[in-house]
Amino acid sequence: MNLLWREALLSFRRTRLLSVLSVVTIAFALFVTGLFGLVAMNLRLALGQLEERVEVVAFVQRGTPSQTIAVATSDISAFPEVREVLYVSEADALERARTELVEFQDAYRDLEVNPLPPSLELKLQPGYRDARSAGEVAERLRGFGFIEDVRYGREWVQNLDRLRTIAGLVGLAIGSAFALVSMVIIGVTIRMTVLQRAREIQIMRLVGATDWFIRGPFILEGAIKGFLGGVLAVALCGAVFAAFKGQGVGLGLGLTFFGPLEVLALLVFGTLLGLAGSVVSVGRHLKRV
Amino acid sequence: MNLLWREALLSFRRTRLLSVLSVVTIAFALFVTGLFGLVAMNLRLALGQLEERVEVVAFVQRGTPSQTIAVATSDISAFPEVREVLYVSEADALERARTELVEFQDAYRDLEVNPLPPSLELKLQPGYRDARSAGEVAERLRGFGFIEDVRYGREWVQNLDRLRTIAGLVGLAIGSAFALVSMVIIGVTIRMTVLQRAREIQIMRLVGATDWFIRGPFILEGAIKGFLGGVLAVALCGAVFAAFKGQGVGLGLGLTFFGPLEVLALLVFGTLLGLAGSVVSVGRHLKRV
Amino acid sequence: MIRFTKVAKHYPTGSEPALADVTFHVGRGEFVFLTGHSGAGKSSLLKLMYAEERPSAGDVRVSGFTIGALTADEVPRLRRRLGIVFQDFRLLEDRTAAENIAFALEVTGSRADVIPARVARVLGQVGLEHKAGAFPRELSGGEQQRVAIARALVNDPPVLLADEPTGNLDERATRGVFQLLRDINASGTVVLMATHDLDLVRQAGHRVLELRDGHLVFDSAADQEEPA
Amino acid sequence: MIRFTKVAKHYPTGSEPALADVTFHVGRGEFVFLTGHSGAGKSSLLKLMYAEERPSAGDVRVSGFTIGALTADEVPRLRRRLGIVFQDFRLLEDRTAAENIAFALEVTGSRADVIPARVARVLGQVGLEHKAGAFPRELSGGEQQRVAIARALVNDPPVLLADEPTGNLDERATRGVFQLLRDINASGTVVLMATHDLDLVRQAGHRVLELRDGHLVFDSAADQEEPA
Ligand SMILES: Nc1ncnc2c1ncn2[C@@H]1O[C@H](COP(=O)(O)OP(=O)(O)OP(=O)(O)O)[C@@H](O)[C@H]1O
Ligand SMILES: Nc1ncnc2c1ncn2[C@@H]1O[C@H](COP(=O)(O)OP(=O)(O)OP(=O)(O)O)[C@@H](O)[C@H]1O
Ligand SMILES: [Mg+2]
Ligand SMILES: [Mg+2]
Repeated sequence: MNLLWREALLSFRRTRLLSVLSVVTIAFALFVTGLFGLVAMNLRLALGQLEERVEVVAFVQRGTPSQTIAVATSDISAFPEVREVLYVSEADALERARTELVEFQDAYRDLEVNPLPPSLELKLQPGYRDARSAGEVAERLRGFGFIEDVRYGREWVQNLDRLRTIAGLVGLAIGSAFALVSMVIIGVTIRMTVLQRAREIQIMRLVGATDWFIRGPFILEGAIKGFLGGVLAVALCGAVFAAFKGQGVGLGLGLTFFGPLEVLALLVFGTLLGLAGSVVSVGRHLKRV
Repeated sequence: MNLLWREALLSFRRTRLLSVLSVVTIAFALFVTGLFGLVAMNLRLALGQLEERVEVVAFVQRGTPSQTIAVATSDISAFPEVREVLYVSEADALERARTELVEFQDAYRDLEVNPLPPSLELKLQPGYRDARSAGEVAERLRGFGFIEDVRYGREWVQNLDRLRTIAGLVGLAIGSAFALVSMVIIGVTIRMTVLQRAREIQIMRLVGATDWFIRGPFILEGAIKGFLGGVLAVALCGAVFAAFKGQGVGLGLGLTFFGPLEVLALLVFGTLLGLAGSVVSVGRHLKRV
Repeated sequence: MIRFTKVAKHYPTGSEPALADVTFHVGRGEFVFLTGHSGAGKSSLLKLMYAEERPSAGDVRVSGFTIGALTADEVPRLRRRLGIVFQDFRLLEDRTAAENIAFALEVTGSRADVIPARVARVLGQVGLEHKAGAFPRELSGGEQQRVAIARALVNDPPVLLADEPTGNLDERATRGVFQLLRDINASGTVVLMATHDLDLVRQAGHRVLELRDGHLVFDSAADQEEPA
Repeated sequence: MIRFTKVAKHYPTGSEPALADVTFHVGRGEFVFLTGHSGAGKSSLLKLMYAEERPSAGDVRVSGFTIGALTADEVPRLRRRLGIVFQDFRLLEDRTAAENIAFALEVTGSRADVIPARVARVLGQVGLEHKAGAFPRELSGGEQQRVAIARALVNDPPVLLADEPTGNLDERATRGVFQLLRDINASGTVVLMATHDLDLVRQAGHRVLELRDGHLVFDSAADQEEPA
């Protein structure tokens, strides 16, 4: 065991350049993966915020007694899809239009009759924020007599659906492309280490070293390099994140970094990558030396 | 000359694995750079489209004679900052509100008085699409007697300004980071080639080869590898672009690929990278062998 | 200990066979010289014994192992029972002389505390105590050769194969190394030594095997009774 | 052609100097043996001549070049005037025997059409026509050594330095190579040959330089008049 560690560290010391290259390569691969992870994570969070805005609006007939509305509101609140129901009176609607629709501020300022109807605004539960659920809720709302019309921004909800699908697909594509590239680079690096030491390995064999004796230090070394690569990758991600965070605040984007679990995952992933790469390529190459 | 090419190709054949790694590394670096270039290019085009939407809106007093407006329109058209002036009558404004503001369709349907004022909409010339120019134009418009109010979406324009700055900064940061990483990887790869051939180089020297004789094939080989890397990078960019283009169409994004000039630039850049890398590292390392 | 039966060796790129129809037997405690012109097949014969090459035909048995049928696991076990001096030394370039020798002990799982003493002993036997810390590139040709010899000896192997172990040594060093091999042989180790030094062969009076173009053309023990 | 004046060589990691106060002169057309025990400094002396190492003190002149003051440009020019047989052969591993020899010609800018004939000639001289297409790892020790010798000869160099060129050769091949070196010497080339083969040295009757622990302890031409 002691010997194994000594040999692994010796080999580090003796092929310093290649070792550094391996660590950098693994770090680079994990860094790219990590960056994508960060983007995906923040995209997911951002989508979550967008999704929260998926709502169904039911326009209420003018003059509906407030008690009817109150009863209906509690009925609607009981729908499994619905998280929250908000009653927006005529006055509220006008007020909101004045503040939110800047371009028409002047227009609304001078009105003598309020053209805006009162409405019920429904926010949906997390699992139901899609076009189908919103449609079903709208259908049920139309059953209430005092409800004039229901809108749920069909297009908006459908766009959101599509965005989510595309983000998923693109994410998957980029993620697997980079994973593949990482694996190739790591494999090549390790194979080159083995090649560079072909003579050494040959000599070890000639003096009676078993395959596992030769393999051990390589594998341990691979794992160490993978771990170091992971550490470096986390540091790089942190640095890039910090840089972007500064910019992002100006844009009003709230960016989030990895939690300890994600960091651990990255380190474990790096170690496994180094380990797997060295096991595979040492095994494959040793047969040929 | 003949000998030079033969030696360069020989060395390719004889260190096939390392050669492939070098090409792949250069390709990867250029690919990343190329991808960033594509994103930057498309971002610039998209920003161009956004910028076109920077406009100044002047609300016209009701009842202003159409002749006054016509004269003013031609005056305003002569402003150096202004590209286009569009008169939107009361009726046009209402029509537009009905189609564009879905949520308020019902509200506008029942109106008996038109609450919307007529307006002049100005599009600005490309060089003047920023907060300062828009502000100045707005100031001048306020000088016209029949203009009630001028809006130019100060925030919108300022946001665009900021977005452009940030895109530039982020682009610069990512671009130089990747350029650096590419250079490091290429340098390390070439240095490793030299290291791997240290014994060979030593022997060549011992039988009387001059430094340039030894250097020549390395440098030629570096250039060839760089060129091949460039070709591969363009192919990879093309593949990724094709994949995204399919997705992008669904999103309504019109994505654009490199023109022949950019492709040529990428190839030349690759060749130069390979050339520079080999010249520097062969030169540096030969001193030590 | 070593038995060759109608052994042939063809290299894939070679037109002539490197060995053809070689049959001989080396028993316990023997000291055997292997001679022959350059390219006669001496190194090929030794390579078969330590399983760097496999026979193309015939049967090679070394110390109980059948080389032609050796599994991957058995190769290291065979080699740990052999001490080998390679014609081209085969020293690990990034280890010092002492580390090269120690490595042969570590590989066989020797206890770490006995290693330094044993390394020092064999370095002394080949007269290189003062070069223990030198890397191969810092050693003269003869010094490298002696490190290779020391490495082969350090395990006290039952069989010692030495391929031209004195090619880079002066007369005195040659005599020293030869005396060392004889001492080891006297303590029971089988020694097989390929050499061009015919003076040495003639003076020593040990058994001689001579190869010519891959054929065993002379065995000074041919008329002796072969042990079972 | 070659003049050493009070030359010393200290390696950075060596405790003892490899060469100390070495002074001698080799004139046109001479054939000189360099002898001495293993580690005496023979290879170091030759390395100084072809500028692989620089002298720590004293003055080394070879064929008009002053080694201690050689610029980077002059090193290849010096080496093109020398044929060198290295103790460890130094063949390019990824080139065949013929390509290794041809390379020495290409380096000096020989015309491509004369190369094959000259390569074939020297391969014939060392008896390896049939191994022209073999890679070094496919050659026996002695065959590699002869390729190294052929490479040193192919340029018809004015000075030939051979470091232990017969260490891996049998008696007949040794005599062949030695005769080759004598023929070349007869045609005007200065030959300096480091060797342990004292039989050869005694029989040949050429000038002998003997090193011991880095000191020149014997020069069979010491009492002759030294040419200016
Ligand atoms: N790997 C190989 N591939 C092809 N031919 C080989 C290989 N190894 C050896 N040979 C050839 O086999 C023959 C015998 O080689 P071997 O090394 O056994 O000779 P040797 O008796 O040890 O010679 P030397 O005294 O010169 O070392 C030689 O002609 C050699 O060229
Ligand atoms: N690069 C080096 N660094 C340190 N010491 C060295 C180096 N090269 C040679 N030496 C030492 O210098 C001394 C002379 O070495 P050299 O190679 O000249 O001997 P040699 O006469 O050629 O011996 P051999 O006959 O064994 O080849 C030896 O003790 C050797 O260990
Ligand atoms: Mg041999
Ligand atoms: Mg020497």
